[in-house]
Amino acid sequence: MNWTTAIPEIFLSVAGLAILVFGVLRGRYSGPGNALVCSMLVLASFAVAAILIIGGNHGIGYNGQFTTDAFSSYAKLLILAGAALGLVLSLDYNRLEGLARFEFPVLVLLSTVGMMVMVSASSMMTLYLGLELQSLSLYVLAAFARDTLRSSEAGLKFFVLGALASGLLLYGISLVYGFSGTMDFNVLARSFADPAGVAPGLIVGVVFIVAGLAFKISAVPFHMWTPDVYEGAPTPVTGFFSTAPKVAAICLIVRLMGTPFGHLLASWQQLIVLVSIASMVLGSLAAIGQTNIKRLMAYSSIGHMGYALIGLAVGTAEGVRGVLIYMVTYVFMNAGTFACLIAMRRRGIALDKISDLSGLGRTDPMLAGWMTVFMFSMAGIPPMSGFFGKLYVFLAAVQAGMWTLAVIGVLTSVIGAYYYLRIIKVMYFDEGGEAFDRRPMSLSVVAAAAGLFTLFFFVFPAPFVGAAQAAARVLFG
Amino acid sequence: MLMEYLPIIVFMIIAGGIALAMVGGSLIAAQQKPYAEKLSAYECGFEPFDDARRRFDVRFYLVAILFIIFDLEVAFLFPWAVSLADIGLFGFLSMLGFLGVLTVGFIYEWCKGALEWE
Amino acid sequence: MEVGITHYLVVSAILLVLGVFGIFLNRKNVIVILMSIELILLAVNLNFVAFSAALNDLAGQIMAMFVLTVAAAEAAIGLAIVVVYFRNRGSIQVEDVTLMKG
Amino acid sequence: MALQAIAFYLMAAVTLGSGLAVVSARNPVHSVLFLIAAFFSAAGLFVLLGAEFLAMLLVVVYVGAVAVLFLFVVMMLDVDFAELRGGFQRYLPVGLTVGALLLIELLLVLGGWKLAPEAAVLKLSSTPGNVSNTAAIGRLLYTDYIFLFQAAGLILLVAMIGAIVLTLRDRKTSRHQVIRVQNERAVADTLLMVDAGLGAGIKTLGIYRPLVETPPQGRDPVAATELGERRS
Repeated sequence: MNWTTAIPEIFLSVAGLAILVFGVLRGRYSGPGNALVCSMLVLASFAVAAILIIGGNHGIGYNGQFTTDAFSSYAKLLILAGAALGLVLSLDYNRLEGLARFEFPVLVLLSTVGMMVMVSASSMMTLYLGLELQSLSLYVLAAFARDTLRSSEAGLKFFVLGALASGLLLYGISLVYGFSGTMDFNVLARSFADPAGVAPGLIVGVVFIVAGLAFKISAVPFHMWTPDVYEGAPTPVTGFFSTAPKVAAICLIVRLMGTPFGHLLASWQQLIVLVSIASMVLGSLAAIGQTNIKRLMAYSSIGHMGYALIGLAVGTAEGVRGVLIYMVTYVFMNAGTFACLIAMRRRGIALDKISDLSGLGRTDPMLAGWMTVFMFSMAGIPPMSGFFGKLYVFLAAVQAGMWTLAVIGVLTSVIGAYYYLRIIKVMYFDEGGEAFDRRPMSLSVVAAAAGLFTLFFFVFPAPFVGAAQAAARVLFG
Repeated sequence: MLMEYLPIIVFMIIAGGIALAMVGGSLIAAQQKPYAEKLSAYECGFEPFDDARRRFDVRFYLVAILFIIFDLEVAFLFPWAVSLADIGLFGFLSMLGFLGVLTVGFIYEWCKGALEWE
Repeated sequence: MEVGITHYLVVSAILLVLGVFGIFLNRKNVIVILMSIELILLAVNLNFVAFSAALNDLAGQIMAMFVLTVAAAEAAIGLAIVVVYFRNRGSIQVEDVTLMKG
Repeated sequence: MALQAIAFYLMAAVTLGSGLAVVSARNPVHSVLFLIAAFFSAAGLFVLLGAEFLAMLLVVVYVGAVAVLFLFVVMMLDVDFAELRGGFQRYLPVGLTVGALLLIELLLVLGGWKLAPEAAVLKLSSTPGNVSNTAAIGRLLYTDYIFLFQAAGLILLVAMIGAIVLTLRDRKTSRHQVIRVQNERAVADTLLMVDAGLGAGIKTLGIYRPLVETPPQGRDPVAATELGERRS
């Protein structure tokens, strides 16, 4: 049964329970700062979980429902990094906005446990329960600012469409279970060995599953919720939305397409290519007319998911390696960009208009500098890490001979670069508004950390590329 | 196996039959000659001003939520109780874990004051 | 005519279409949308149990149990968000959920 | 077998009918009641399929709790029914075609269901003949699927936290009973021993023992006159 494969998840869950009880007991008798203490405890438990993951053994446990391998460890470490950065971003923002409740870090921790379960699922049941554990916590986080109308509206939209998407995903799982007789990924892979003998019902099931999961990464046919929820939710929650859950959903789709549906490549490849192209095109075109920077980040995240899906559409180990490296660069540049967005606060009021950034070059050169680094990286301009993310993905597409995909990718990233560079123009060349309020220390730390990573990725990419290579070989042989 | 459910079906049929008989009987037997006065509100002088339903407090809602969650916990106890002999200590410990998680939820709820009524 | 498994699959497919139909059609009331989601999950449960009976394999029923648990928890959270939204907004007509557009 | 076929068609008809009614009901309260009817008849279908425990679970959990919750919320948010039906007609034709298309495609696919050739061999957990459905589920759920079982527990915990975080507003007015404070109270500051002396307490009320005709001056006239009338 070897239960030791899930030690990091068990540890995090028990830590979450302990922090919840600690927070509620401490909350009754002592004053504020409770949220800060609980956040620190959650960050500490993230660190311990990361060590447990690195040290953990690989294998399949719990009767084939839970597996840990190079791929799942890589994804889990990335998820923990995204969640930790997201949590640090929320510390001061929540205090200033009066949202400093200790349930926030506990919900972030429980959604991280959900993501880790999702990523190392090797049965449809584990996949569904991990996905729901993560989604339920995110619905509550989206509506966390319960007194502001925008946040509860964002929570409502996210909930309704999320519930519909998981309904479709479930119907797909039930069809696959019905037509193949099992829910275990490896057994499914063996039963699909000869693609000819596959019942049509299975293909419909796979289509439903891809539709349900496409919603979670906000790929084009199911992206309608993203701009509204990104704009409505509190900014640190939006930052958290755009990093860790996206990594978990992409790695889940890659594992699904790799292990159980690996042999059905012909049927799902076309689907992923279409979704990827549509996401890239919409991601670059729709963002041009945006005035709200959070909506712009929503469209940019749709576009980035399109680029990441190129790697999956190729269906080779290099492709998956490209996806994983892309996700590393995506998480860090997104976390850094949101650190700068949260710093946009003038006289105690949080701002989210692009025009509010005007004249930042003069009023706050450090923040403007980091923002420029992130915008260049998002646009994919060398030597930033974003360029290498796109490079590996396009390389895989070209090697596999999918020229159209690579060319469309390059074209949309050039068009997309326009609205990133426009922000830099607004910061440096428009005459300035007054300066922002003094920046809390946590934001500078996150911006600096993410900025240094983005800037100097090219100096030493070997560990990431090597780990991604090992992870990709697990799935695509 | 389905024969065990025959009594339930019989029970439903009889209950439904009696209810229909009473309602249907009055419709068929009696003459129906409704006119405005007969249909007006009985002896209280005027029609009700607005909707009879008044909105009530959120805490009723919170109690309903917590009922669902603990109802599900009870639902998981049924098969456990029936099959405890076969699943042995391991099954017992797994249920302890489940109950432990929900007890933490209960502690959280109690200390947060969600159970206070007024 | 002997009732085979395809009958149950047909019923669950119709229920699924009704649920999806209910969500996209019903512009009026969020509560009815939540009920349509419950209908979809009921269709999925019926599907799982039908396949589990046909395959004579309990895994389907156990998955149906988990789906039921998650559906109840989801309904709880969904209605919590609707209640909070109603406190802030004053009405739950779907048309009014248009504060953020574009 | 005839009885089973009749029961199936009856319950399937009720389920689909009430499902349609839930979607198209004019008044949300009616749609909640139709939802309950749908759950009941679906539970009947589950019994026909042999999943008795799930049927019971559906009735207890869904009809007992979820439908009640929907009723609570529908009651709580007073909804004016007049303009509820506006959007329905406009989208009906489009919706019907999309729905019909999806349905036909699904039926085509589902019609072709046949037992996957090797499904028999890879049965994870076949249903043992002699044991009741509940016991059979019980044997599997807590040992073979323990990880999922604990994950379901965590999901319930998140639902609890979410509901409380979103809806609980700590009203200053509610008097919390802090048992710790009650237990720590010292006897001294609860019990005040006062020896008031014989009849001293009554004097403050203006009643004098032994009875005197004219009460000493400088006292509250109202109390005295009250007593005066009663006696005379």
